[in-house]
Amino acid sequence: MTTDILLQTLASGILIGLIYALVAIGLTMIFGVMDIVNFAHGEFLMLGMYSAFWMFSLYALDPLLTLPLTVLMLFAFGVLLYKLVIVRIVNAPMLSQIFTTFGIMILLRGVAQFLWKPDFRSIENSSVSGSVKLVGIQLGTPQLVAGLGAIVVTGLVYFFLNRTRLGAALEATASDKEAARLMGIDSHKMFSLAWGIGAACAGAAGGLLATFFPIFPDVGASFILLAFVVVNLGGFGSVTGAFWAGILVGVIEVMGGLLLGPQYKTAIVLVLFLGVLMFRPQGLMGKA
Amino acid sequence: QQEVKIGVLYPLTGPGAAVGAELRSALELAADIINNGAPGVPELPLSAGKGLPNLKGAKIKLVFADHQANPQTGASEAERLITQEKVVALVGAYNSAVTATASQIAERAGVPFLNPESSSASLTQRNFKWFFRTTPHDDLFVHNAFEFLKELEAKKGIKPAVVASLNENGLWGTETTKLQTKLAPEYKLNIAKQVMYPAKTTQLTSEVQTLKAANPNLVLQSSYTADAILSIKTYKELGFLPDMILANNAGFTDTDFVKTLGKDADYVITREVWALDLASRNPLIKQVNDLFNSRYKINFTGNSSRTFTGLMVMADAINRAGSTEPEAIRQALVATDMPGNKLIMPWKGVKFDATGQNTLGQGILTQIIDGKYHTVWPFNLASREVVWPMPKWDQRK
Amino acid sequence: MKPLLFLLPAIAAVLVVPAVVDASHLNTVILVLMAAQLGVSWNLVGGYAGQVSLGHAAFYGLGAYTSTVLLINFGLNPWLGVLAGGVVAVLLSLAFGWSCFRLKGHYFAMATIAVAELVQIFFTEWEYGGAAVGLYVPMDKQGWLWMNFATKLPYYWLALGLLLLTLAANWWIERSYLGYYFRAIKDEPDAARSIGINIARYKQVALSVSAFFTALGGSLYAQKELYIDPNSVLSTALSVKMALVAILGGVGTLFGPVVGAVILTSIEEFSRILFGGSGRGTDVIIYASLIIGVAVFYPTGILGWWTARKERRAARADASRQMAAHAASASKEAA
Amino acid sequence: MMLEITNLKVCYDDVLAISDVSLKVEPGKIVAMVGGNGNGKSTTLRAVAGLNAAAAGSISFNGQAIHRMPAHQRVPLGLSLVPEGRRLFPGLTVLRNLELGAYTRQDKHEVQNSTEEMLALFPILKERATQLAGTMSGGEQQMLAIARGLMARPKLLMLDEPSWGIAPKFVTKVLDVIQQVNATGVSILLVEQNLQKALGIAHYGYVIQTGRIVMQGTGQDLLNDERVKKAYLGL
Amino acid sequence: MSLLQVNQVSKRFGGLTANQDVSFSVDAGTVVGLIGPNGAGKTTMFNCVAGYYVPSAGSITLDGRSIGGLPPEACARAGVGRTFQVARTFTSMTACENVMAAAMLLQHNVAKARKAAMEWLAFANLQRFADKPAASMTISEQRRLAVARALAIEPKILLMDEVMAGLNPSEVREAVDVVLKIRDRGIACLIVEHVLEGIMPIADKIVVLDRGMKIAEGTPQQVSNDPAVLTAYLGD
Ligand SMILES: Nc1ncnc2c1ncn2[C@@H]1O[C@H](COP(=O)(O)OP(=O)(O)OP(=O)(O)O)[C@@H](O)[C@H]1O
Ligand SMILES: Nc1ncnc2c1ncn2[C@@H]1O[C@H](COP(=O)(O)OP(=O)(O)OP(=O)(O)O)[C@@H](O)[C@H]1O
Ligand SMILES: CC(C)C[C@H](N)C(=O)O
Ligand SMILES: [Mg+2]
Ligand SMILES: [Mg+2]
Repeated sequence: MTTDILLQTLASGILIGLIYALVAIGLTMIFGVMDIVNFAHGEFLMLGMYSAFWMFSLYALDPLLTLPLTVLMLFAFGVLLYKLVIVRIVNAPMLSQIFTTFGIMILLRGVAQFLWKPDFRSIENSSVSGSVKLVGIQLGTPQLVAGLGAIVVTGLVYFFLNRTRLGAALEATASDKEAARLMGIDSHKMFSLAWGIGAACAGAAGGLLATFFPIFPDVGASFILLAFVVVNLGGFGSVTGAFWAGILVGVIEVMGGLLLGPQYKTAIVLVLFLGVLMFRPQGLMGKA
Repeated sequence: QQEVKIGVLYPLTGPGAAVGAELRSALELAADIINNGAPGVPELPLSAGKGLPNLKGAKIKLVFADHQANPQTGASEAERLITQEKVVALVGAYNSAVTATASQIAERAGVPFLNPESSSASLTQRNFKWFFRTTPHDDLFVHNAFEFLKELEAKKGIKPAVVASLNENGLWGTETTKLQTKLAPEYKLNIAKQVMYPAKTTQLTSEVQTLKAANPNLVLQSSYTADAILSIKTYKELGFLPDMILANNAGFTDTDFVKTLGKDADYVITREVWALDLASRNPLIKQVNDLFNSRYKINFTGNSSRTFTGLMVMADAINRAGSTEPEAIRQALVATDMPGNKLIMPWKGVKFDATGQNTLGQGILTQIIDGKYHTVWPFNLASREVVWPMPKWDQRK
Repeated sequence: MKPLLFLLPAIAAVLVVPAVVDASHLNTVILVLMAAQLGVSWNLVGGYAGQVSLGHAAFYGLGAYTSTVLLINFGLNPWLGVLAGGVVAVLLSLAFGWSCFRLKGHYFAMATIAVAELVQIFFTEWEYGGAAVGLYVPMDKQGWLWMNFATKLPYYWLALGLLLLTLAANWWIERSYLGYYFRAIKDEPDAARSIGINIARYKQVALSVSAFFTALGGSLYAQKELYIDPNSVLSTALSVKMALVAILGGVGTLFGPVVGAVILTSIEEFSRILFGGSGRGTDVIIYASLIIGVAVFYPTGILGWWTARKERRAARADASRQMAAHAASASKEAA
Repeated sequence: MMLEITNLKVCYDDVLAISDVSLKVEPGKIVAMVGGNGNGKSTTLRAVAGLNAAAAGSISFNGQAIHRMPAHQRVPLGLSLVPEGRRLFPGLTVLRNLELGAYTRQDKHEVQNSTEEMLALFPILKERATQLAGTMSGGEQQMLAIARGLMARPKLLMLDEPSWGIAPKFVTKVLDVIQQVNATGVSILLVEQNLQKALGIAHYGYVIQTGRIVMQGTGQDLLNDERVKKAYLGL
Repeated sequence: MSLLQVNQVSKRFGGLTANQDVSFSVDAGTVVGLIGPNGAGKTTMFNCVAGYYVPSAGSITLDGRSIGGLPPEACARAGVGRTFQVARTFTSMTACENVMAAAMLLQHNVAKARKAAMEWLAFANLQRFADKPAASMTISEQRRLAVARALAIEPKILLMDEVMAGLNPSEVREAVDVVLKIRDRGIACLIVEHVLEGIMPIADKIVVLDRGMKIAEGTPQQVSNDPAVLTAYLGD
């Protein structure tokens, strides 16, 4: 095994890790604010991918161009989903919340198949195809762009949460929604915001992913386990945690697969994950 | 007028739904041809449109069931089709794991089960009395691939020095890997690296890098659709390409494969059981495909053509049985001897051995050129010469 | 008197069902019984002890694999194989508990998914256990001795017996000190420790018993469907389903999972049977909409909702009685 | 009238918590509400703040009926509740907690000054400005809760047992603070168990029993009332 | 030899020292008050004794047996009962079941545990709640329930953290009576309390903490006249 290959693999790992991070940030956001694990998060990603796909195939609009639109649409979708369904289970036991989002996951897959057929789609020859060579490392342009996009979105979310008044209100609602109401914070607004942003992040990931990953109704299933691992590893509710954990998982998966055999790559990630929790039960950056 | 109910089990939702939808179309076409006839396919058995003549023109009625690629669901649905829908026979179920459980129900109930497209070799090693399979299984397919390499060497002097494999790690990929390991020495092939990966993966970087490190001339590959597409994209991204990719059907023959990858799909050789260009030898192929295409705007694939054939064989047997009695149908199936020219497959025919396996089936190899599948092996059926090696990524226009 | 009122019709139904339904409906009933048994098993640790496991498929699969591997490779009688499966699952549950019990809430739930996925990966790669290709349970030896039948009826009795056994175990545990300990751990773990409850130990007890019974369910599956592979007996979807059954009926109640199994299986079967053939995913849409509906409108499960309703009525009556009494005494004071 | 509650009735699910409460707070006054455990004091305050819905009766604030208004809209009107059990944001720092207290305020530039004021009023908070609220001791947390309530610049400040869990030295301090706040024109509705101290500083007081007001009068009157002495002071 | 012996115990959280070299003892059958300003480290000390924190330094013995660093359940078995600042009732159970769960430490038999539980409920004057859901009780009732629950493990020493907070003077009196009844059963009490009316009259000894350190120890009389205690805690 040459250093060449190792470096190349490392770079690919970081890029895919950034995508994991982006998917996970939306998930951790919803969790952090509402204590709800959104099993349908992979399906948000799927919707983001389809949004990019349809705008591309119907109007020949480039996925990168339509990314803001995809993000907006998913934001609206998240808010809508909150207002229609989630609002009713805000105070329900954790188990029935799991149950609900699990149902939404199945529902969205069904709806996607119903509307768009179970076919595998993809976007070819968007503005970001091909690959570039950087200091001897060859990287797919779509992956590179997606990685950069992930960094930008993470930065925006981080800024929003930590530097804005709304972000503070979101955190307050997250920690005690009744007390937040006493501060004059409309908790329902915060919850819809969390779902909106959460879905928007998944949408962004979907839009970016659509440039190089096949699009089909069940595509969320491929990402959800890793997204859970990332959220958990980073610490439920921690955006920065999800960011670093995403990269870590990407790198471990790819390097582990290379060094120990690809059939074990998921196992390696899972073992690492359980190992970390053994020493830090609250995840890398979670609150105790 | 009488109706003959046949239960069909396919994955209509969930991960296998894309294939399921195609198979469903193929079955509908087959039933429609039998029931209502179709112009221009006189050679096709039962195509006169009179239903099943020996059963007073009884029509075929298909009862669809969705097994969701879940073996337990498959078994339950088989049970239901038999007891409630009172189907006289079952056809299905694509996924080998589901075929395994569903056929077991049929076996216990004493209802014929015809499997047109599951490729797990073990299915016909169970000594079942009521189970029949028209498609060749993985054992033969692996043989075919190696046979091809042997003949290629004899004919053109091409011999891949280093061979590697990239197989998904589910039932099918695992079985294929095992067979490859077993058969390679017989063909004096040395498989330098065997890579297996989870089909639901999000990236194939480590897999491709592993392959790259082994630097093979030939990659034997078994992938489903999403991962097949992802693998080619990753090859290209990481600048990897062996002299040849010898793929094993499934993802590589999915309609979406070429559609998605366009030119990047070119030059891949894949194992198939059907190709449109075989029409020059068997006019039936084009005739029936035209019907299919005019209806569903897609061509047959190896999967849908096999399913089509499966139903035709079943219908033929019921007709010959002249009865809907299970035992009569079973005996008719056992007695099946359909010549190749009555099929839309490049097979010598359909004839079952004691285990229920069709002994006259055969695989072919096709190469994708300009987005079309061209038969390149067996050499006597080939419509084109093999292009070997594939041009490197940067040498393609 | 009152329990008898429920018990008699139940016994009657149980005896009558196999006589009046056809094989396919009987099969559906068996699926209900099997799902109920899993829900009841899961409930022990997920409901009573409040440790939400989403990795129970690992125990199920281990049960299925143990009895099958022993049968195929050593010709071991499945009745013994089933027990062996239970024991192996208990062993796994020790590792499970060891690695996950220090985690709380969602962390625990996610970690159980991870452990179960690891078990699935192991079985996917494990040559001796058939790897991804799976294992066929031989059909040659049939009858009660070999727990293998050509007809559905014996499976009905098996599934029913197993469910009753599991219910009986739960019933006993619920009423013993273990039941109190489990609930204490679920409600307030810190307070539970303050009264001398070793929460790690008792969580483990709950998990191990639960694992044992789950494994029995897995072995039954293998004997019934005669083919197992990692996908069908070890998938996370299966783990989630076990939890769903319990949640739908009402967690932490003896019969909740039974109710849940009836409802979930009915929804599943009917939506698929009625709409599955269409091939457009309609069945999935209907199935999902229904379970979302139940989750949203009956967040504590059907049985939970029912008992809460009863309790609320009682409390209301109680409160108004108290208020009236207070009012009376107050007016007396004023006078 | 600053606050006027008329015939208020509140239920938890279906269980009646208070059946008939009427009380008034005049502008600039300290009004105390006392009563035994579980008699409905907290419930009354929560209903005024909007955390519990009124099943019957009305609540008006500065002449405006507010009992149908969501809780978060009542805050900008000038209504602030320091709840029972403090209810801080444990994962946020002391400063962030204070900032959130001023969430609805429009005069953003003034918020910084208010924060300084609070840190001056409660020196212990100044020492711990960047500590997470959840890791402070009980009493420290109570200080923060009061300070956070004041950050909204309320017209009416409701305090639910502010001396709960506070060292004696600070109890006096807290009551002083309450009086100081009141002196700046803020009306106070105070729920306390520490009867003597509460009624001692109150202009007017109410006694609540099993969900209804059973007695009212000036603080001194109530303290001197025989029934109060007997039932609540154990004299 | 005292029942509970705390020797030079320190507890640090990161950089913060919550307890520093604290030593004191509690004799069998006595009531000892632990007081001090907010943040003095009382709850922390409490948690060290009850096994919820592992002391950073020092030793704790009960009846001559070292319990420092043992987990809570082991401390409970060794004879340390405790209550919490917030009640932490088992909300899915009735009042009686709450106490039964504790009584089961001594015997696993359900019927016997119920009998014992009813006795403890009567002791805490809560019989009428026996079959009511504990969740429906008020905060102060729940706190009383927590005392009954802690007693049901028949501890040698009972640790109570601010059980009298939020009680009005006459309720404080009732609570004091309960403490005396507990003491009369031979159970030592270590009480953290700010409500001085509830502790000063009955304590055999008062230990005063300030900023993690012990600043005074003695009879209630002695400490309330101690100038250090006056400035740090009582105020003037
Ligand atoms: N969340 C709740 N659910 C059900 N009932 C409740 C709830 N909170 C309070 N109650 C009931 O409402 C009544 C009034 O309670 P409230 O808390 O208002 O009393 P309080 O006077 O503030 O008592 P305390 O002095 O203990 O704080 C009590 O009977 C109590 O049991
Ligand atoms: N888990 C923890 N992490 C960090 N600091 C802590 C932790 N627990 C307590 N502290 C700090 O230790 C000090 C002592 O806290 P402790 O709760 O023991 O005080 P206390 O005497 O019980 O006060 P109060 O009377 O207000 O309850 C406080 O400054 C507190 O902030
Ligand atoms: C993996 C399966 C889809 C393979 C298919 N049954 C075939 O024979 O090619
Ligand atoms: Mg109160
Ligand atoms: Mg304290």
